[in-house]
Amino acid sequence: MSYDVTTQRCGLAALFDLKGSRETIQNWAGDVLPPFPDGPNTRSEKNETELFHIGRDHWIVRSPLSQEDTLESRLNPADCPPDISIVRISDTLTFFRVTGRDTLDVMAVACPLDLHDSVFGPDAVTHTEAFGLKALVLRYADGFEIAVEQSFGDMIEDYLIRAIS
Amino acid sequence: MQRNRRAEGGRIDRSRPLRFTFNGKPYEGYQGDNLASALLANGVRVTARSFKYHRPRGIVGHGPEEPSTLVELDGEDASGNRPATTVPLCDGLSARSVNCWPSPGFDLGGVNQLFSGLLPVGFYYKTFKWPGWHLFEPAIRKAAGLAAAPASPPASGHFEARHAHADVLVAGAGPAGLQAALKAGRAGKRVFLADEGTEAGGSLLNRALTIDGKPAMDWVSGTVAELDALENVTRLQNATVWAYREHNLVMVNECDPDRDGILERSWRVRAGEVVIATGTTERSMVFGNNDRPGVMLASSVQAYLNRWGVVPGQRVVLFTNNNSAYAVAADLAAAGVSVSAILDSRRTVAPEALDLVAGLTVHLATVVSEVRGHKGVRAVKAAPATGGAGTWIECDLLAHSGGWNPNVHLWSQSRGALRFDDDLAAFVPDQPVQACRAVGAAAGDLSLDRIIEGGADLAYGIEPLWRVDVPGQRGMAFLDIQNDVTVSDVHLALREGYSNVEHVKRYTTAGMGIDQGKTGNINIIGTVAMQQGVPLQDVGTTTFRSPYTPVSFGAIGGLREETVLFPYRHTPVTRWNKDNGAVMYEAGARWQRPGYFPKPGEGLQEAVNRECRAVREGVGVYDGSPLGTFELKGRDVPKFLDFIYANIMSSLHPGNGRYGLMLSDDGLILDDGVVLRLDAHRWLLSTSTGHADAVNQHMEKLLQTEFPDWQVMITTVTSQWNNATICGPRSRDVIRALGTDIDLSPEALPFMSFCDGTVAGFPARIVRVSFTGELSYEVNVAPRHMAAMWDKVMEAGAPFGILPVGSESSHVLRVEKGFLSLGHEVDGTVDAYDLGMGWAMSKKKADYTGKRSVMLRRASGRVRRELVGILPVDPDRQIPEGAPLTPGGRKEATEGLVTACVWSVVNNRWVGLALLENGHSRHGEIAHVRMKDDVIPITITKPVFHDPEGKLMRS
Amino acid sequence: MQKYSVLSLARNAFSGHRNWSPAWRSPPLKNRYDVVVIGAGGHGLATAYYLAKEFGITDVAVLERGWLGGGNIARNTVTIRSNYMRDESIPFYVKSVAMFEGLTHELNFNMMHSKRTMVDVVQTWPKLRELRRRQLVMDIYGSTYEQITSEELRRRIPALTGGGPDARLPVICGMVHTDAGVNRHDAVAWGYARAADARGVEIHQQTAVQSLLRSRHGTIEGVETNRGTIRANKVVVAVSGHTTTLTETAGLKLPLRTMNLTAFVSEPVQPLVDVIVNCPDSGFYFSQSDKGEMVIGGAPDMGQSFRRDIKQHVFEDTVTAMLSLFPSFKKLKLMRQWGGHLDISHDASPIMDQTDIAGLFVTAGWWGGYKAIPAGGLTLAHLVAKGEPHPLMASFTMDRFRHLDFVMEAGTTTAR
Amino acid sequence: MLLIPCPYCGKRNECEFIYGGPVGAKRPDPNAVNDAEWVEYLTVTPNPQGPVQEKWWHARGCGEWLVIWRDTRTHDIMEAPDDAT
Repeated sequence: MSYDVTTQRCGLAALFDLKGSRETIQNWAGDVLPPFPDGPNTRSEKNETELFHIGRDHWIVRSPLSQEDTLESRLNPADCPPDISIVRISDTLTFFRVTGRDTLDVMAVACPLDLHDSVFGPDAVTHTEAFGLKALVLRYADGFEIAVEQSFGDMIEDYLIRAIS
Repeated sequence: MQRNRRAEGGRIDRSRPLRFTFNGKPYEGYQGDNLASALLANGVRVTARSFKYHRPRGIVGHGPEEPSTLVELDGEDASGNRPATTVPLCDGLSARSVNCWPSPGFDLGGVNQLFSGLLPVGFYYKTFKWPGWHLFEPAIRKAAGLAAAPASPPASGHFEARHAHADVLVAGAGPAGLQAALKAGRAGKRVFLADEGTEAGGSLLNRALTIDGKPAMDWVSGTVAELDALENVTRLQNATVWAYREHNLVMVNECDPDRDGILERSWRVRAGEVVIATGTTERSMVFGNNDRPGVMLASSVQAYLNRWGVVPGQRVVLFTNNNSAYAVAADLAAAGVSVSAILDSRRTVAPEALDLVAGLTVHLATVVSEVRGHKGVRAVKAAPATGGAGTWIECDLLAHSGGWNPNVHLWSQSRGALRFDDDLAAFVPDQPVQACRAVGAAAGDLSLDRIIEGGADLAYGIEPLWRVDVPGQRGMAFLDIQNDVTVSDVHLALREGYSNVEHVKRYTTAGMGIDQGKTGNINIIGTVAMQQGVPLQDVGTTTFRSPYTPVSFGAIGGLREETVLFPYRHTPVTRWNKDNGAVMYEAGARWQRPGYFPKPGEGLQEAVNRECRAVREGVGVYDGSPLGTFELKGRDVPKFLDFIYANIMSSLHPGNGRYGLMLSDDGLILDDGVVLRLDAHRWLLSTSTGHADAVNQHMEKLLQTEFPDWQVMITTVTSQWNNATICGPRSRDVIRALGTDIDLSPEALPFMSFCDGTVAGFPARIVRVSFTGELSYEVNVAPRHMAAMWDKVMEAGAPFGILPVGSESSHVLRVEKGFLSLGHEVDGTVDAYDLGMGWAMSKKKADYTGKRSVMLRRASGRVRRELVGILPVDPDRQIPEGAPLTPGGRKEATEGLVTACVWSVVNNRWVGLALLENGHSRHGEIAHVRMKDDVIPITITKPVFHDPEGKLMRS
Repeated sequence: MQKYSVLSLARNAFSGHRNWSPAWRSPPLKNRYDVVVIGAGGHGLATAYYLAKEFGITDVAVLERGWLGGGNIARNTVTIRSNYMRDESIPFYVKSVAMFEGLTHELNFNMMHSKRTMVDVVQTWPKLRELRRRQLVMDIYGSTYEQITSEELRRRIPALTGGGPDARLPVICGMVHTDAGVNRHDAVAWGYARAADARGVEIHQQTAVQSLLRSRHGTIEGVETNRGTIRANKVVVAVSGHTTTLTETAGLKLPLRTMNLTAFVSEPVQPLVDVIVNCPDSGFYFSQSDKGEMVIGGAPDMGQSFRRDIKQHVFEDTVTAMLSLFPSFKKLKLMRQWGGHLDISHDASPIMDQTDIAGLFVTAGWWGGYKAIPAGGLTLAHLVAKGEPHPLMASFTMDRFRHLDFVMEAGTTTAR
Repeated sequence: MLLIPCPYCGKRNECEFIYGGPVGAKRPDPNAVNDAEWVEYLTVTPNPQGPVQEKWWHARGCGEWLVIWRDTRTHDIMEAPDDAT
């Protein structure tokens, strides 16, 4: 019997890396971004656009790929103020979704982090380790999303198949 | 016929018989048995032969402490060196004794017993010296080793390793562990309870005790039921806590988890608190022939009786120095077993203990000095503890108890201190160091009434006896049954000056077996103490190392194997490469890259020649995606780049790029790469493939720890940009054919510049860099377009004969140009001047990383090895990379080495690069490569064999 | 010294082995010696032995904080080899290997030296290039290193069934170093101790040096111990990972760091592998002891450490790498694991020198240094006796750091 | 496997971090020190049996470089000792 889990390798999303002071970014981006999430390693969402607070003065914004050009033109990385950095990174991450009854079993193999809901809440998002790689981990519906550097995508797919069978 | 099985009682299921074989003979046991209980039930006495003397041995214990009977399992579950006491019986099980041939009953190795006088401890060190150890080693190796090595991995199933987190981890589901787990569980804490047994209960499974007047096992099942109903409690059986590591990381090995296909599961549990409830292990008494089959631990006799319904002997003598054996005697008597005598080394015994065995013969101040019987106990000699004539008592089972050791292994692994408790005559946990506590018997509470309210038990009442020492005693008295170490061995070691207990252990190998001396180590320490006339605690204890019991490597490894052993990285072109016959290599930073693209029937050299010729004469393309790429932004980027690169970067204008060397502060070359200035504030930095992570670390470390005030923001974009690098005289034609809105003329897009636009309809950035020395365009696109882009390049390039170029050809092309390769020419001693790249070391800058060190090193005046080109005097003579150069080709200290040697299609000969002492001033000279039996003359040249002025790449 | 032989064994058998004399004395501690050696490990004991034997300096005390032979020598994986890359290193290790081979007879103590060959399992082309580079330089110095095909490699190591064409890192070929061997580490310590003792050297266990004593002129004049002050004009520090702890008591800073290297053994099984197997690309090595245990080592932990246990993830890396090449070991069981202190210098090469404090000698930076014991002891004795480095160790003085002229010996056994 | 406190993420497994070496002397102005001082700065790092101050990079986490005190005898991570400078 294998684990009752569904895994899915997701298509591209629009991703932008934001660095610098929150005020400057907020002022520059205006209402294109959701409200900034409160705590470290949490996220906020508005109109399908999510904002991950994943480091000191560091965020990632995610939207459906269809929004990429709009976001690019609104965030305008080339012309943003010199003391903030906005970089398109849509292609740098490959997202996997792990859902189903035994999701936590598979995540326990993949990830050393405590993902118990009392510790890793519904709005949690963080960089950690998954299958030995740097990974972005967040809750998704009744499961989790794991994102790794795009070039490792095939390897994670390989590993996930091993972990669930 | 299970002749030693009681008609009723025990935790076995008599309605489910199981058939098994032991050393080829068929037997029957019951569901709930382990191999040892089933063998005892069948009256099998000789179950093993000893390691050195091949003495017959039987079953001694009932759990992981078993020192004597190790078995190998056949078939699907094949594995070796398993204590028979830890092998759950299953239908069809086939087991064999290790270490004897042909069988334990008739073992040819038994002749060693006759020569035991010639085999004292340490005899290896004194003999087998002449003419050499190699003469004796094979035979000695064959004699050792216990079980056969596994021949194959498990035929089916796999291992899993996973992480877990708990507020409280409880090790052991005996009375103390269950109680601790229940308390924490009721308080809502996340509890992880792991127990090595097949069912919970610990010692209560083996003993006929009561709690609040009811059978103790009723309490166990009630507690287990409540725990299992709690969502916040994870309870595992067959799960041994085998290691306690730093910061409360605890390793648990779960056998046969409740899931098909998983053989074992390794848990890495990070716990807020660890409760060590690991119970105790009974220790042996040490007397003559204390290893004979039928000499068993008293608690084990009790366990077989109560838990498995097995009576291991018909006429029993008990030998003890504490009260626990009295309960054993009482249980035996109640079961109708004949108890011939209880021999107690103590002078007085508490009345409660005596009351328990009313009607049985008790001899106080009496010891067993010797056992008679070869393949089984026939009689024991009861002797006055103070000396004097003894009397023989006939029996077929001697149950002995030398007292109890709290199982402090995990405590000790946690770095918690141990203290010798005189009342308990044992090492017990002292002050904790990590967040843990010991409870129950593991903490020294050796009777149930001290652990649980309402528990009824005898007080412990020990008077230690580390070994029986009465005049006229005969027979080998074993301290370590598994490694055949006797009291006289320890005495000899001490006489020879091996006086520290660690020396004793190592000289005698006592306590170094698979059981790690669980029943005997303290007796070794006690024996040393007695001989040296010092208190036991002054002799010291030995270190308890992980694992507590052996753990299979498969479980430790988990799923990480085969293709996912190490990470691997693909680019969008990897699939195309494989489909087009590329021989794939492991490149730096875990990338899989094409080495070369042989046509059918073609070897490496032909393929490489073909690819190189395409680049030099037509056009080639390679996938440059793995190069590390970082976008830098912030007001201090220019200052920062000037600090980390040896040359000046700040003067770059937007739209241009510059090559530079990055040094470490001790002046060694860390990386080389190209920096592009995108606009006033944004810079793009590329690194060599293998050093991308190291450069990222270097930059972030400087910025965050040395220069926190500098404003530089770094984003890794290695995988935001892929590139197809199109190179060769026809490369411009290919890009034109692809279609682009970028002006490709040398005036508009000169060497070391770049421009953004579209290529083949994709958003692209063209960068004019060259690692081949040819006209070259790096066409950067987003990975989502890369595969399509690549197809279009091959299509558009076809009329020009475009070929894909692998890393082998890239190597040839860069050697022909004398371009640096970190993996070849840079080996930790070479600096930029040695490489003829002094131009990359800024003179203007007062300081940059590595400058001071390079200057300091060069000031020593020591001879430098400098980069030169080499031409073998025989143009058809290939020189192996790495070959040493020696003065005159003599066999003496080297003066350099060949770093690369390639067949140059443009020169139609072998050419190469070398690092040679004072090489820059030796152009034109002949130097010599020293091979093992050969000297190869080479001509020293400038390190460039193609287009020395660099006109082509600038064209 | 009582001679050990089959005859003496038989003779003693008749007397119930009651007449064996102690392997070393326990003499009273004097308050002055010509030379004090700190550390009764392999290097300290060997140095004392060669001081007495080669240079006639017998007024030597070896001071040991714990029990003799209880440091790195008690916890290493006993690999003896000379497959190095640089001119500075190879001749030294060639000498050390040769000395090890003769040690049983020299010391009349069976070291159980088993010259059983080391085989490198090569899985990447850059590693092969590096090893072939070593091979050609080693040829100059008479050390043997030969490439074999992967078929030949699998014939010599039948248990090597992983690393096939579809594996993450397929096996490319092997490199065979026939000079390599293993022996019995305790025997090396005890053999040197016994032989040094017989030549008059005193070994004092449970004698902890707390600080080094300097004269008014700054030279060394002795050591302070838990058993009082001991004077000597020459003091040798041979304490591996504890070197800086001691030298700092005399105000001397050295470019050394102490790290933790772990090893582990499997349960004993019947003979399976008769060579030392080294897998530099995967990051582990092992050999099978005469008792049948697989003795396995991997890469050191990164941080500084004076602990002697093991980090789980470092251990797991080694195990997984091993299982990938030796999948049948999945059913083999771990029996015991431990760690030792490595002393690693700034350039990862050893340091043997008279320090800035006249009379104070150090030998350090050996990464444990088991295979260097005989030649390390001999060359250090030479340095102490003659005041100048032995030619084999001339490149390993502190001088190289003054000019940042490092000796970079790329590729210790498991460097990936 | 240490549990290392990251100021941004909280306690995380050692596997998420890359060791960055002990905190040594501050980099001197290379033009203001003599050779011996420069060499000592480069090659000599603290190697105490006890608390050592060291750098770790939360490379698989938030990217923070952090400094902790760790006892090399026990691997305990602790507050800065009183006499720390």
